[in-house]
Amino acid sequence: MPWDRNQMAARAAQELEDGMYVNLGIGIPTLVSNYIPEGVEVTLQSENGMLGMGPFPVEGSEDPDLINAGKQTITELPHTAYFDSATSFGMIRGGKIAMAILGAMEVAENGDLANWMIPGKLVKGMGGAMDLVAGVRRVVVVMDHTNKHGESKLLKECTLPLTGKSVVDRVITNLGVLDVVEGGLKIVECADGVTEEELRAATEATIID
Amino acid sequence: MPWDRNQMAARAAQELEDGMYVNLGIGIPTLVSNYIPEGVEVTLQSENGMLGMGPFPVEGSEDPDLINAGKQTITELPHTAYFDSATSFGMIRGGKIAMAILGAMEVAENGDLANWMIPGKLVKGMGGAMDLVAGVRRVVVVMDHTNKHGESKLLKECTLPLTGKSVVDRVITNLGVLDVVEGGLKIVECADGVTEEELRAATEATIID
Amino acid sequence: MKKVYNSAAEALDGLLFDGMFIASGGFGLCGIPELLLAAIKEAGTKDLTFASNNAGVDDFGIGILLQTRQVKKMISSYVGENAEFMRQYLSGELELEFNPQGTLAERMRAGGAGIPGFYTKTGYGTQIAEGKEVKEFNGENYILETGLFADLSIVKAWKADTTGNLIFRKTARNFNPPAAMCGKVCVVEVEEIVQPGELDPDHIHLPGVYVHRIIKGEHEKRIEQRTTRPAA
Amino acid sequence: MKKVYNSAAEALDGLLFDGMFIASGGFGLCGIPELLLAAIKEAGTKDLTFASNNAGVDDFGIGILLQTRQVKKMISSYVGENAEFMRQYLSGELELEFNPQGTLAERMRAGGAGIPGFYTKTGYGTQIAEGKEVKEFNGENYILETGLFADLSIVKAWKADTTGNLIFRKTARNFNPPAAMCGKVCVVEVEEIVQPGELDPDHIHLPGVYVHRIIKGEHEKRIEQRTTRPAA
Repeated sequence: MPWDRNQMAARAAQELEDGMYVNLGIGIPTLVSNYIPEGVEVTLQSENGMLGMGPFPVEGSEDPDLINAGKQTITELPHTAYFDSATSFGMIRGGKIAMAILGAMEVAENGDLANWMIPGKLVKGMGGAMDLVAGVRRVVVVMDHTNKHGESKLLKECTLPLTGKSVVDRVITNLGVLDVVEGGLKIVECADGVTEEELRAATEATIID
Repeated sequence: MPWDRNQMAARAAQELEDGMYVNLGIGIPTLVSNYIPEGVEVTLQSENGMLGMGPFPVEGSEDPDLINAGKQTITELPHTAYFDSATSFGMIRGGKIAMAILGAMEVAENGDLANWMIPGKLVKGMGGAMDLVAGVRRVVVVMDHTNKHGESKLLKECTLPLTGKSVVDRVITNLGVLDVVEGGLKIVECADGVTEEELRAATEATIID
Repeated sequence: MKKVYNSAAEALDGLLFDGMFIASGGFGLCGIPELLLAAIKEAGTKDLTFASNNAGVDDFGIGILLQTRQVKKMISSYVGENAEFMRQYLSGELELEFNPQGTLAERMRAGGAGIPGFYTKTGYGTQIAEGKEVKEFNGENYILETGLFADLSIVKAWKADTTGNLIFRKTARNFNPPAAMCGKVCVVEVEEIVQPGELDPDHIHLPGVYVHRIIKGEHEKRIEQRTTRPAA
Repeated sequence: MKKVYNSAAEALDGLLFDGMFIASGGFGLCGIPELLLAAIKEAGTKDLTFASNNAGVDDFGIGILLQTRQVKKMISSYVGENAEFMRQYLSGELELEFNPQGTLAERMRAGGAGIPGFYTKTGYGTQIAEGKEVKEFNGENYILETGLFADLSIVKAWKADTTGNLIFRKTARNFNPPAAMCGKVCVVEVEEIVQPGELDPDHIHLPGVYVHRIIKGEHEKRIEQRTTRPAA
């Protein structure tokens, strides 16, 4: 049985290592913070200018001066630090953030990533996504393996405008985990009850043995 | 009678306007702060990371964490702000500092400035001088009109390696005040008791009428 | 040298002109110069180009200047929360230049720091790189981005002293310091003005040299997405 | 993730190698990582390249590594206070690359911010520009300078919390933040280590993400030029 959103987030949380500075995208990646393994301390970066992002505030204690990159009210932690946007993206671009866990529309077998626009549809902008995929040391994508028409989102080449070129290191889908390697994707594991054949059948991208 | 060091500094202080942010070089320019006209408030920048530089401390209150760009112990003022060196030179390069008053070895009639090295002699480095002359909005040089051999330091072309190209706006010497204008230097005023002929005679650079 | 003004309108007096380029601080609705934006609406200045990470919402932030058609062009990274924006953009009434968020912040900081161009890998190989110079450093490709030089910076800070030293609060800092740096003139709205000496010189986020005019005002500080958790 | 170490030697363990490139904070003798420099002397690491605004004095700061001939090259803006430096330089034992002070600071900041190159007018038309690319922006000429990427950053701060958030004191901040940013690994010496929560998140000058190892130690903090005025 394929993983659900929470199982995908829990699997993504296994990517975290103690001491890591991590940026979590919106959607499923945000759920990752619910599954951080015991004994692992990570510091969450919010690219609008904060390290050490805490949980949502309890009602009545929301602070308009304290939001995350998704514009949601949040809280600070004892080790929180604030800084401006130029500094924030300096640390992203400079490779100081160990990992970004992001959603995607398409991933290509060479690590190309598309997650910011669909031509002809409303274009809202890339926000910080292009900076994150270009700058952080490791990019993990969490997304459904196929779109709502059952077509693979792991492609030989992206069809949508790119967010970054050859930037993805690992993809976690509802069917399993794949790494971007020389020549294509390599299966790391299948979701519980998903066979390698099923995963291969759902994948357009070249799978390397 | 030519101006002495203190008279040159006093004349340079007349360049200051209320509200200006100013960087003073070492030597005679440092003395300028003793002659700031009444009613004029200026904020002194020290390029090692401070705006609002105060006077030397009284003995016993020196702070090793509080020095100026000449490495001298100084004090802070109520409106002082500290920042790092990248920010400091960001504001210099970005034209946020209204004026620099600097010493020089040579000034050419096109505004070229040489004040950081003499080939064959010990070279100590340019420090922040190249950034200052390139970045601040107005560069005023304070120096003796001639060298110890009686030769003009206001030249058609600098003979020494440049600190900056076409950067000087005004020169205040012991003989008078000259502006760098299209085609050469223009006499603004002569020191008390110095005739225009004496000033011209001591100047190699083209003087424009 | 008096930097403190009595109102947003007074602080902007003589600085506004049609077709000008304004850099604005803020992220979403957090830390935006809401009073100065309202005063620009009142002034009716037209054909504005804004460098601002977002475009506000329909009735708050830069959105209020879209309603009055005062904006000609936006340089932004994300404009998703604004229906009027989308309508004007899709109908061709409004120009839009998308910049990656970090590139936008760095372009502002660069303009303020006298850096007319810098290389970044952000956007290499994407639409954003089209028409931009590519240069290789250490075997990797980077694109040339340019510094932004605005006619006016409008900024929201928490506290200022009367000489313009600024302190921001929490994530309301965001784009405000880089936006402040890149303008020829910088006008700041704050919640509190204090005397010199009341701010610790080591705590100042933006020194007064960047700040030309200051007003104190009452801020709505609207929350865009109020998210909470159950009390423990 | 433990960042606090017991001594400078322990904090540098495994990080030093001959021929490495070290970026150091400090201006003159103010805010220099004196304990880490002393530990590098003890370790005997050779052929070092240092990016540091100054070279210390004969018996303090980087000067102590010049005495032991551990330095191969300096990237500095001003080296005037060091006789041994001059002797080695003039005899050809030591390489020296002069950078304008602001260019050096910006090169460090750029390296830390993932910017491999930027344009500046500083030094255009001077010796410093020789061999460097020139580009015109808006009718003015600028030269291309590159970001610095060091193997190790050594930094002196005033206080750290155990997660590496740093606070500097007065003009001892200087090159320390940009130097900290441009190293693959950053080791910091401080006068006081506090627990998370003891530093106000709005007062932190350099967030812990830049800091890998921290030691607390006793600092001499030598004054280079003691200047005073008469008591009033």
